[in-house]
Amino acid sequence: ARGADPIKIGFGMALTGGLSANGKPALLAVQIWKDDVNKRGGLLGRPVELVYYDDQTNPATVPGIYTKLLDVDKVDLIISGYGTNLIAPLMPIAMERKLTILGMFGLANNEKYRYPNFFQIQPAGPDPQTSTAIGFFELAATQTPRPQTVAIVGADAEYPQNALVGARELIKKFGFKTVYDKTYPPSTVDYTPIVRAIKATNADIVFVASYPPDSVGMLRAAHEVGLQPKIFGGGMVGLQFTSVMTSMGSMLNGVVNYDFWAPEPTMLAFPGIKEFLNEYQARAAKAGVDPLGYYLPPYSYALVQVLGQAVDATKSLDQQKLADYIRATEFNTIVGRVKFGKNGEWAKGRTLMVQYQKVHGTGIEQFRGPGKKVVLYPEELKSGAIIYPYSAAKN
Amino acid sequence: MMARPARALLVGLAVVGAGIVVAALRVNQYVYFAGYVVLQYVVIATAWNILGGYAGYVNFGTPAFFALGAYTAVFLIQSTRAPLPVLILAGGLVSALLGLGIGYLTLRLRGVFFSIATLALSIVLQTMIINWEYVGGSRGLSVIRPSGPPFGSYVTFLFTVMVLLSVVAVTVARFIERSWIGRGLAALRDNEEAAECMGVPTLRLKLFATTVSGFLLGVAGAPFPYYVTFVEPNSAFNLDYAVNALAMPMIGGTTSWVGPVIGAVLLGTAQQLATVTISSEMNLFIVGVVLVAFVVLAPEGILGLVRRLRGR
Amino acid sequence: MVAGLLLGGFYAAVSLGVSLIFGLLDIANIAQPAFVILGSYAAYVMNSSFGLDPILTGLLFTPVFYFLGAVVYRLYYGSFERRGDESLRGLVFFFGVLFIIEVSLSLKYGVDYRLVDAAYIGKSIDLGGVGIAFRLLVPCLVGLAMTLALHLFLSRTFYGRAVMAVSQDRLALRLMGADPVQIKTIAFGVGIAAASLAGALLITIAPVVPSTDRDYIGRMFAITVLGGMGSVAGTLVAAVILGVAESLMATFFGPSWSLAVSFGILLVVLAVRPAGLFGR
Amino acid sequence: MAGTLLEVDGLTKRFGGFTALHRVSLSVRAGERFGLIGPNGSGKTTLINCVSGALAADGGRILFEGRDITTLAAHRRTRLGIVRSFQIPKPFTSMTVRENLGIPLEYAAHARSQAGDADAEAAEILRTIGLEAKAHLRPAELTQIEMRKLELARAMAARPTLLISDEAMAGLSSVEVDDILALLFRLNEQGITIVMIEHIMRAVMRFSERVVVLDAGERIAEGTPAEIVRNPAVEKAYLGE
Amino acid sequence: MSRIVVRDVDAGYGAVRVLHGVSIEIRQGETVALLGTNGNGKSTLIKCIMGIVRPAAGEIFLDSDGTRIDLTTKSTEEIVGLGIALVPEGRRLFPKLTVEENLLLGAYRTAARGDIERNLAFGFEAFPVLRERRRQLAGNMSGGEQQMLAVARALMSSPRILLVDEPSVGLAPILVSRVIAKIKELKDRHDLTVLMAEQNFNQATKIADRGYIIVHGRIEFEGQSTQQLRDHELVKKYYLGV
Ligand SMILES: Nc1ncnc2c1ncn2[C@@H]1O[C@H](COP(=O)(O)OP(=O)(O)OP(=O)(O)O)[C@@H](O)[C@H]1O
Ligand SMILES: Nc1ncnc2c1ncn2[C@@H]1O[C@H](COP(=O)(O)OP(=O)(O)OP(=O)(O)O)[C@@H](O)[C@H]1O
Ligand SMILES: [Mg+2]
Ligand SMILES: [Mg+2]
Repeated sequence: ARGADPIKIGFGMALTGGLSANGKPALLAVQIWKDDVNKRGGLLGRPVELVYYDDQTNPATVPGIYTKLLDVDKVDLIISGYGTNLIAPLMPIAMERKLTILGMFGLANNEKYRYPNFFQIQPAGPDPQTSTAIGFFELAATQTPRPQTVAIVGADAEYPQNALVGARELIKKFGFKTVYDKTYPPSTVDYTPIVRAIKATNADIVFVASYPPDSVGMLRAAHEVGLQPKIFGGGMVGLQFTSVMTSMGSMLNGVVNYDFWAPEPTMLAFPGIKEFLNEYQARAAKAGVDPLGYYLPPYSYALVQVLGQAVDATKSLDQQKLADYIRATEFNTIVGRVKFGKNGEWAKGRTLMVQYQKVHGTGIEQFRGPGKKVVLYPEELKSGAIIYPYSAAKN
Repeated sequence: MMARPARALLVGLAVVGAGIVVAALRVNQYVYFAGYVVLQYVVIATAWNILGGYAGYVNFGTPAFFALGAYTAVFLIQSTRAPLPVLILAGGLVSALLGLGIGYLTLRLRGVFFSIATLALSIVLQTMIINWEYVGGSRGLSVIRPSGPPFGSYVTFLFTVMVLLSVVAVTVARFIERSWIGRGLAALRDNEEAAECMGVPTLRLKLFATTVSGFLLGVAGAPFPYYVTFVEPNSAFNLDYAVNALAMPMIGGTTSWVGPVIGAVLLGTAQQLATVTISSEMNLFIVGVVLVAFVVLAPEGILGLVRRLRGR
Repeated sequence: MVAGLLLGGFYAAVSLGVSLIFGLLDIANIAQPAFVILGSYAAYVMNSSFGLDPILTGLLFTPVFYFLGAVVYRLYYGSFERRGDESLRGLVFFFGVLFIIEVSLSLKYGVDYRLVDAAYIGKSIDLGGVGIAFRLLVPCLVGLAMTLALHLFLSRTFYGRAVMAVSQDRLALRLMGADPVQIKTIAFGVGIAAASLAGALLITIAPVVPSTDRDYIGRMFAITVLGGMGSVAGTLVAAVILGVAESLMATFFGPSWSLAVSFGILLVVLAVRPAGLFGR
Repeated sequence: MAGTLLEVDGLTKRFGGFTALHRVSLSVRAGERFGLIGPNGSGKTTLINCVSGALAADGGRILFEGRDITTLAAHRRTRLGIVRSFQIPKPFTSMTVRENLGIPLEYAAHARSQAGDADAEAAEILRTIGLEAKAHLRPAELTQIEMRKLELARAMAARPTLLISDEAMAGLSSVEVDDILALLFRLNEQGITIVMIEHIMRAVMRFSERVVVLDAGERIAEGTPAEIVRNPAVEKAYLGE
Repeated sequence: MSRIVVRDVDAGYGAVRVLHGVSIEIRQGETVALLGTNGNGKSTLIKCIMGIVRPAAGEIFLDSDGTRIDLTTKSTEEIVGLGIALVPEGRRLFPKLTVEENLLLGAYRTAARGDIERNLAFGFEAFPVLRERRRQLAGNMSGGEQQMLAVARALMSSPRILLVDEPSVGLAPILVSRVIAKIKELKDRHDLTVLMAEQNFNQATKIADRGYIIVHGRIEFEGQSTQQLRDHELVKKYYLGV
């Protein structure tokens, strides 16, 4: 009878509030994994069960949710909710109880704690802060004529601020000259004044770290104001979303932006990814989430894949054993080979830099296949060449 | 007559004692986490009601006071690692100062104008915090708890502290309500001009109410950094504090100190339960429905309802 | 500067409903932004399924929203006003409504960012060196038209005057031969109908999710109060002041402080003129 | 009973461009029964608003018991003993009639002299004014006239030295006017100085020892009631016929 | 011809009964005075006619050229629509609207909208201060000025029947006679029917044709002429100070 008891995995997830657009697809991905695992007989011969609550994108709910999961629901394993801010309050709880935590898209969460049993699925690498921007500036630095001046701008929020810190570091490293460096409140409505101010600086490089509404606002404003830098984009969250892509359409052309996944041949080579996407796309409409699921969901799936593989391999639910195994092993997941290093980050960073090319109109079909989001960086996943300068790709 | 304050003191001590006993029971840790949040709302609702219920000045800026308490604590933790009692006192005092500030606003602003001004204040303050890197700016800041709480786990300790703070808040509110101050506030709530002409020092009473209310809101916020261990502006300035600070006394009843307590316990518990039992966005939906249902069905608050039922 | 004016026109459109319902009827409808977002989703649905122009949709949906508003008001009336305790409890009621709308939207349409497409989006005209985006120009013009229409309605029609009076003395209004409940229903309906258009404008300017409403609560009420409760002209002026302030801050100083500056202006104005710019 | 209790010196008050009071001076002697009359809108209420501190004057001085109170807060003036009733009643709506009296008793009367049992005192005042049957009602349940009485009762509860009654008798029938007059006479005998604003000439004539007439914000006459009614300017501006 | 008939009306507030079996009648073109010291139920009776207070028993109807319109089932606004206007006790102005806006609202009734010019001119002529202060907020007017506005506003609705609850409260003597004279003027010019509750007996009887005395919610006396009223002991006692 004991063997049939389910293994419970507990987490809080942003189903409402600011990050719910990411939290809900992440939940679906985890659910797909659960179904996959259970179809294959579960873990350790026991079925897997998910216990999760809505954290409302509010860190203040996290301590309550996780103590409930641990003390009342008595879950066996925990993973984090989506995003840095929701992982941070989980850290001390996990540390106090010596749990293994798998973090879903956190940035540098473990820098302060240096907790050895924390692992994080965002492919940021050992230097999380520069991870978003590194590809962007490396690409910029290798173009001819080499751009000189740079404008950076971002929202007053957790992720954009971190990205800007990284960008500043990289600007110094590559020897560019900063001509504009400002932030704006996330609830800004009209971005044309900002874009106009940037245009006035005539910067060669425009690096934007923004959340979805501002990404759209910046991009539209850039078109309306006629912003023509040599390279534009960088850390714009939201352009990866299908709903945004299908409404921005050809306005996207030429933008060089970070990404995690694109339907390019180099990415589709990983085992299991196609099956996952098929399943995801079949269930997306009902779950009310992004219909394609190209950006984050594969990683959420990979996160639990890591956990599952660790359980299977150690044949145990012992937190320390699991952590030791995860730390030592290279995993084969639907997003490729994953090996964790310092502070539980990926041993080697792998944030993509993609460029939108040849987008015509707003149809969704064109985004399903390759060629629209060409991977430029890193080298080993490269699927095409950059169109430079920005204006050359615009139409 | 003299026995009254003594009895109140006794009741207060009993509650604190009970809190300590609960803390010592080492039941399920979750109880303390949830209990902390509910108690935190008891303090917030009680504090809000001193200004909003007794004096009739509706403060939409509750998040500002709460967050100011929290960020004062963050600042002190960052700079001096001051002990918790100091944090609480400092958080309270800084918020009290802000309260005094908005007290002067009441000199000219009444009704909705006052409410919107407090809302504005909250936004201005949030912007300042967002741009202040030392306390984490917009990125937020992880706060590491001091090791070795005086007893139990750190959370049972925080829980006990909150029990104490609730008792203090409620005692203060009760004292105000029953004293000449409360009667003066009620008079100025009804008609400020007439109150002034009847000898009520309206400005002084309002300043008193805003300051005390601010102090208690700050006090509620001060332990928050140690509770979540991660403070960032969006959650510290969360709109929920404004909504709850208002809704809880409304649901309980605004004219008596019991009202906010009942409201906070009911709504606070309901929210906590909804968060950890309903695993979807439905919990917000249900909170919405509960709010609507409560105010529609019990228009004078639970107290009013009880009074009405008893009357019959 | 020009951008600020355009933004101001849009803000005016968004705030008119609040100005009417909160400013004149004295109903603390904190859910107004949620109705605006509802308008945005109506525009989105019509746009993505039938390719209908968002603003046209906004216009077409005004009767639907009017009706919705009338229903909500009747509920509010039945539960609060008739018993004579309104404002505060009503506030809690509308907070509830806000949550319900928000969650219903996210259940139905998910939490993805939604945008619309229209011929004028992404285009701009050049006026003496400054490019003016149609995306902003059109909402601004519509906002101005709405302001004017509402102003005429209030100052020139008997219904309008009754709307201005209804929150001051209900019995007296009945003695004038007007039914306060009917007047309020009409005005509330008009206010919500305005939200339909405002929502359409909003989604042409920026993408929306169900929780976008929270960003606008502060602004909408600040504008209404800054302009002076219930003054339509004041609402427009206040909206433009806020729009210009935000834009100027964004262009010349650092956008980071723009919101704080706007609300700082509000505080200063209130300190000098406690009833707002055009308050009575 | 000599000596000036209240002295208003060159008082000016403007609302926007409209001058409601223009350099008005008058003085009220201790223990006097003083009448203030004038056409509607002549500035009577404005004047006592300035005296009681509800409005800040734009010019001039106000002295009470020889002390300059021009900038004193309203509640302080009440505590000094200047108490007014409102022409348009402003009761504390959430309190019963009895509780309404509690506020001035606590804040004004007892702030000065510790003595006194508030309950007995309130009951006494209500009996005097004829509201004892309504002691436990809320103001919303009173008629306009009863609310006016409540105004007066509340003012009495503040134990004034100077009582300013702003049209306390408007709308009362003659018997009732007589009742209130008798009450005011009694208060006056107890040493309270009374300023009465009233349009009911019969009451003004009977009550006042001295009358000042305002018209369009200026003082146009002063004298005994008998002198006043014979004054042609007053007749033209105020009395008619 | 039209008349208002009140028959055997009981009314009150909650559990408190204020009127007991009150019957009165106001016929076309008449001016009827309603006398009684305060708290006796004058205003309550008037509120019953206007549909503001619902009688617990009895009937109130408007008999208009033989058709009988039951007023107890009509809402206040419908009653106003029939051409009955009230100058309420306590003025009840819209304090945040200007004098002019208050007056225009008085003409809300459809039938009155055509007469705005004429009625406005009449009001301004009767009370010149209203013209001067057209743009001032009603709430900032002096007590007496507000009373004038209340009277003028009621007249804006071109009523056929005017109910006046103590119109002279707070008016300077010179204006009391003015108000009374103006009501008389309207009555003469437009055949206005008036029911007036008024404490100033001497002024009231200047225009009243006859009157009722109400004591403790009961009609104690019905005087068919002002002389009859003047001679009644109650009037002597309460109003004439005898
Ligand atoms: N806040 C205000 N704004 C503009 N005008 C005002 C204001 N308050 C009063 N007034 C005007 O000042 C004048 C004097 O008003 P006040 O109330 O003092 O008159 P009053 O002598 O008391 O008249 P009444 O006998 O009718 O009560 C009036 O014409 C009035 O309209
Ligand atoms: N809203 C109310 N609720 C309860 N009782 C009321 C209400 N209004 C009036 N009353 C009571 O009804 C009685 C009669 O009031 P009414 O206003 O009809 O008298 P009135 O003859 O008009 O007197 P006045 O001369 O004071 O205007 C009074 O005793 C009063 O207390
Ligand atoms: Mg006056
Ligand atoms: Mg009456």
